[in-house]
Amino acid sequence: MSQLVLDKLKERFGAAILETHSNFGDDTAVVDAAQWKAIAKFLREDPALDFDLPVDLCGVDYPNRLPRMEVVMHLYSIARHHRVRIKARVGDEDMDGAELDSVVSIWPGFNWLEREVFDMSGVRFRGHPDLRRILMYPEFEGHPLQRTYPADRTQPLVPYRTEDEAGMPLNKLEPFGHDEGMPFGRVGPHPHAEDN
Amino acid sequence: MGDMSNANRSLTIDGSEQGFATTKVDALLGWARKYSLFAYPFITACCGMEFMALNSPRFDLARFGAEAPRFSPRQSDLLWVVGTISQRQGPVLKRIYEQMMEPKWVFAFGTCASSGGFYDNYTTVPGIDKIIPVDVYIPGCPPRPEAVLDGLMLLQDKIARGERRAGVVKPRVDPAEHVKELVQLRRSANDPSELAPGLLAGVRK
Amino acid sequence: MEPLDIELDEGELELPAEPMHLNMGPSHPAMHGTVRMVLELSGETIAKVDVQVGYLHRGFEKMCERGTWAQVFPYVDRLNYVSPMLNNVGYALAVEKLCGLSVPDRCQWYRMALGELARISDHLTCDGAMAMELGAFTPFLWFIKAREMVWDILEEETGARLTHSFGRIGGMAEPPTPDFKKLCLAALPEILHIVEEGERMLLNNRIFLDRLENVGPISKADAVALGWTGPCLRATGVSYDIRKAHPYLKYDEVDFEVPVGTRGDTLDRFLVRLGEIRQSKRIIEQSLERMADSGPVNCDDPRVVLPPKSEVYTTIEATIQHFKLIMEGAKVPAGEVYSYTEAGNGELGYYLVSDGSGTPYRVRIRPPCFQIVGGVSKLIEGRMLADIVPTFGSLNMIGGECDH
Amino acid sequence: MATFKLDGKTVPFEPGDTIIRAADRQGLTIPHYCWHPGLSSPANCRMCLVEILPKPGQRPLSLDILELDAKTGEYKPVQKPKLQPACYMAAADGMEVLGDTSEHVVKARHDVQEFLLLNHPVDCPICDQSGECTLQDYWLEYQKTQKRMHDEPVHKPKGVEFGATIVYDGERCVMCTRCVRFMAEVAKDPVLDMRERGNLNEIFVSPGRQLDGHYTFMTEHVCPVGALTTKDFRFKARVWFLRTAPSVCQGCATGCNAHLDYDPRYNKAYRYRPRDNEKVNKYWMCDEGMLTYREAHDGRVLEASVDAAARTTAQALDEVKSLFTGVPSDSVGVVLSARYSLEDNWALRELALVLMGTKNVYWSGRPDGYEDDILIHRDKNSNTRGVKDLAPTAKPFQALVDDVAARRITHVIALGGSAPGDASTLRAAKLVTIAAHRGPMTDLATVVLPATSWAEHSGTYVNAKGMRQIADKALEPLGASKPAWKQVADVATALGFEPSWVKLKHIRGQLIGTAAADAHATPGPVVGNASAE
Repeated sequence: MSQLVLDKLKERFGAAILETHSNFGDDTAVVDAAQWKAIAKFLREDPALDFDLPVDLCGVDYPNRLPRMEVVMHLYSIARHHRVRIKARVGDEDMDGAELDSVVSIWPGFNWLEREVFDMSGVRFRGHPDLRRILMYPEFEGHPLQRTYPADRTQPLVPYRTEDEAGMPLNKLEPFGHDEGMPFGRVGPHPHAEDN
Repeated sequence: MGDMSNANRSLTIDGSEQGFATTKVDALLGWARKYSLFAYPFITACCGMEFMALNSPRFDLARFGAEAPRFSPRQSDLLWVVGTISQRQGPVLKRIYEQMMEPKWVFAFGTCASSGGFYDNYTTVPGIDKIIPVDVYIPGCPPRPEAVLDGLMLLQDKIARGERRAGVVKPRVDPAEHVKELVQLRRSANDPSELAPGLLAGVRK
Repeated sequence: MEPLDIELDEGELELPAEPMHLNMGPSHPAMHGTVRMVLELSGETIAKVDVQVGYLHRGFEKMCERGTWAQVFPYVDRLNYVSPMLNNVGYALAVEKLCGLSVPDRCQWYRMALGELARISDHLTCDGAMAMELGAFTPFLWFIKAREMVWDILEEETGARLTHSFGRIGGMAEPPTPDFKKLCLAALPEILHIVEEGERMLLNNRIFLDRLENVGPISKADAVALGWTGPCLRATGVSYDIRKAHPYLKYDEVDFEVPVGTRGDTLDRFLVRLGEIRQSKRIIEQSLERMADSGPVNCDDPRVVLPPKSEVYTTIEATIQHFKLIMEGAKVPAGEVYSYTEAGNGELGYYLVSDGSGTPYRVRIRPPCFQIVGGVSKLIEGRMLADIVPTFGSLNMIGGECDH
Repeated sequence: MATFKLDGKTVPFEPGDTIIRAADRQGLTIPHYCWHPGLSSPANCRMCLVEILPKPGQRPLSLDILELDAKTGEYKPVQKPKLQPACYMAAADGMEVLGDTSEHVVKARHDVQEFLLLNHPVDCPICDQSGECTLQDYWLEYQKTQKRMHDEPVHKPKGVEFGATIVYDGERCVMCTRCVRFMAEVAKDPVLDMRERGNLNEIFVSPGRQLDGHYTFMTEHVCPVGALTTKDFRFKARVWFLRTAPSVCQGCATGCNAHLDYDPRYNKAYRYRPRDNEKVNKYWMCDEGMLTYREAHDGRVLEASVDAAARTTAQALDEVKSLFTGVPSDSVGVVLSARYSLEDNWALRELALVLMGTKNVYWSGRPDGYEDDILIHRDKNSNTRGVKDLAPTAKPFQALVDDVAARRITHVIALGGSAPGDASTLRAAKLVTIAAHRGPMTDLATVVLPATSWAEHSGTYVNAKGMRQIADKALEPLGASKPAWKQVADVATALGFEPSWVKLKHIRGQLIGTAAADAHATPGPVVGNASAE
């Protein structure tokens, strides 16, 4: 709705604002990951912007882009009725260097959301009070929302019963086979990348 | 076994005709047990909404003597597993089941509890029977309360007969029973030999 | 008889006690089966609490990446399973925003009516369950009875009691049934009657009030900073309701108020929900009035809307259309969008990323109660153990939504 | 270079180019049924009509037509520009062409599409083409409207057998005549033609003839709809469940590029499709080649065996060890195979020359066979050139037979089951064969180790023109089979050597720089995991 936000950001941070667009009326700014916290602080404290409601934080994974992981923050100002979407891109193909400054000190509401992004997408937040897994259990390895994590790789905490123990068949027919349920509209990268 | 043809039967006490004392006692026990099921509702997800409805006046679980919830596993003998069980929830479920006293029965309430449903992914246990034994599976996402009551009656029947093999709640009317009519409707053919083999296979003798 | 009222100074009762660790949940009647609280108590006072969620994480966002756009509907149903219709509508609006579609008026009114019905059932469940957790079982049964009435209507419309999967991209699965209006108009007064009964019963009950008043209060500023939305935020006095602030569908054409609280304590949250039930009734009545009895419900765009089944079986054009939509899925133009609606618990946001194919590249849901539960520790630290139950109950934490 | 404008985009073209070809080269597709880059343009589907703006000062080329006025219900004369088929119209410098941006073109495409579907049967659910059918795609792109003619469609012959391989369905046919032109222009055997006219148009085979020869599958391949289907693929699989790996045909030394379509759920290959490659096979493949996908499953060696008795691979390797202990290296013969990838042969050569230090390297393969001047090569081995580059000193198979007969060679390690000539003499030697397919060499072998076929691991093949081409991995290894280079490594370890290669990339690293490694001549994907389409 308001080009104002983007303009103010550009005039204040200049080169740190890598790109902007307002498709579908969502003002979006892709910012330099190093400036993440500074920009957040500015958005919160500038009286004309006054983004007081921490709406959402999530990671979007683009395995064949560099940097790979896109962290998306949505903010809203209850007083000013405007929204903004801030994005920062971090991490190489192995998610090395996927780090951002935590903004919990600015919006306590991001506490759990940062934990979730860490848990699901594997982005680490510097200075977060306690950066633990939140949705998955501590024993879980990997980050499920990275596109390279297979959707059906389970890591059970309790050993499954065997069919002999149960004395009955336990294996269900999978609702989805390997590729079933995936519409062929997208012919994915075909499952076997060059082995070894 | 465990399909509705059994559950439909009027609840006679097995063994009472044969006149053996032991069977009589067992039958008596079963008869006593099946009307005083103390439930432990292990409610996690959507199905919990239907579980509420189940306790509400309209469907009134109390008619079956199974309404009293006990939130201590040690006091309960019927474990309702209502909703999706995530891998994280798994150990909790197992622990609770182990804490329950014999005799104990387990309901898999809804598709997620029975098979994992359409959550075929990294975090969902594909059916609680991967972790604990199940007595009655109730399909449905969530199952209608009527189906659950069917399941409850099926369980009561199983208890009365001392039957421990797992049972599944099936539709009262098995479509397979009607294949013949359907096909005849479609082809006006009276002799089953004309039916496709697949359909014939479905027809129960 | 006179209520027993002894003036006691907390200090006198407070006995020196070793800190004691208590684990509440995940399988605890008041924890909705999906939350675990690791409490550190000194006496009965909560010194520290670690709230752990994720016991109902079902991989919603991952599953969305393997079906078509339309195949997401059944999953959103099961996010906030107390008011699935609101999720359906929210998701449909999000995808339509991305496609640049707008649905016919009739559909918009229909969506509003169904959505508000869902909201009523949501609030009935929350308040009823909360009362039950405090030991008041009767109002719970009454509220559930009222909810059954709502569900009867929804079942009549959608065929399902709870998980409807009724929304579609560019419309609804079916047009309203002929006597939809009649059903609603007949049921709503009944429901309100029950609500009032329950209300009278609870709000004149000294014990109930004592358990709610000034329990788990939170200030405006804190609530906002924690990212709270919906009834819980409004209970603090911030009148932020997306239906008013950023009207979608036809909410700008109906008149209704946004009930707000003053102290932001548990009682206020309880009352705000009851207030919203009344407002929903008004909205439904107006929508029914404005909703045409005939006319198209789905927008007329062959790229997203399925053809009538009869055509599919008889004409090649419809067969092709059906085939394309089912097997490949409706192609959604590449781009990203954040769409937000007012769900039972507050701002329900969908952040969609499309790569132009028939499959979502990323579906991110912004579940309102995730952040609300994130604030629980702030509410209950330093309070009595028994306060957890009403406080937590009044937040209407829904596992499927909170844990994705 | 001369250019014209298509919808405002500048398109360069070479003299003689048609509009559609020039645009196609630029990646701008103009919808079409009958045009095919490898065939002539009959301009009979009318789908590629475009509007060409008159040069400044010139009078527009337009037609007088009657248009129904919806309001008055009367026809009124209007003018509309005369549209031109882009597949026939030669591009001219500075030409202004309108496609999607011209309302007339849009309407024309819509109407053409509607006409094509007028009598089309409701076959998608049972049609093998659905999912890759141009009619389906174009309906959604250019028509988007429901049927207006609710009348009995014209019925035409269905399920007509054109020959041993192809079945024709007249009702699905859009009369693009691609098949007719293919047989006439590429296969040089004009056996197909069109008869009747208008609605009753149908494709038929010349009386007294059948659709036969070596290129019948291509008629199905060029068919944009489901009119022609091959008996081989008919009703076997649904294309949306298939995944595709870029592969190289193993039928002969031409090394045609192909897509190998397989179903990951059943780990089964279903068909080949030609992969366009201007330098090798253009757009075509031969019937024999199209059917070689079957070799991924037929006649396979799936478990290790000792003296024709099944063993585990470990047992078989022990047997190898005991066979070769104390055998002087110069009495050991090593047989490379022209049917296996460079990597496999490199590994075996490494074992022979470097580890064992024997000079007795031979090469085998399949005997020569039929050839023509279109695609089919006399040499029926996919990698002869590669093996010769890899081991120029390798002696022909006959030499091995002689050496064994003369007792100069007592022990043989062979790659591949096939032999170019009579191999019975090898019975005299202790033969260890690493093979994916059964053949004389496996029948005679003391120890057989299962190898994966080309479809189960990524491998490099050098065709007769000396181009390195990579066939990518599609299937998971069947049975107990392993890539041959792995088996060779295991054999080497069993014999007490330390193989220098553990991963495929080690071998690939070695291959660069050998005579066979002119990576630039490599068309198609150089990287193994390049996904198709």
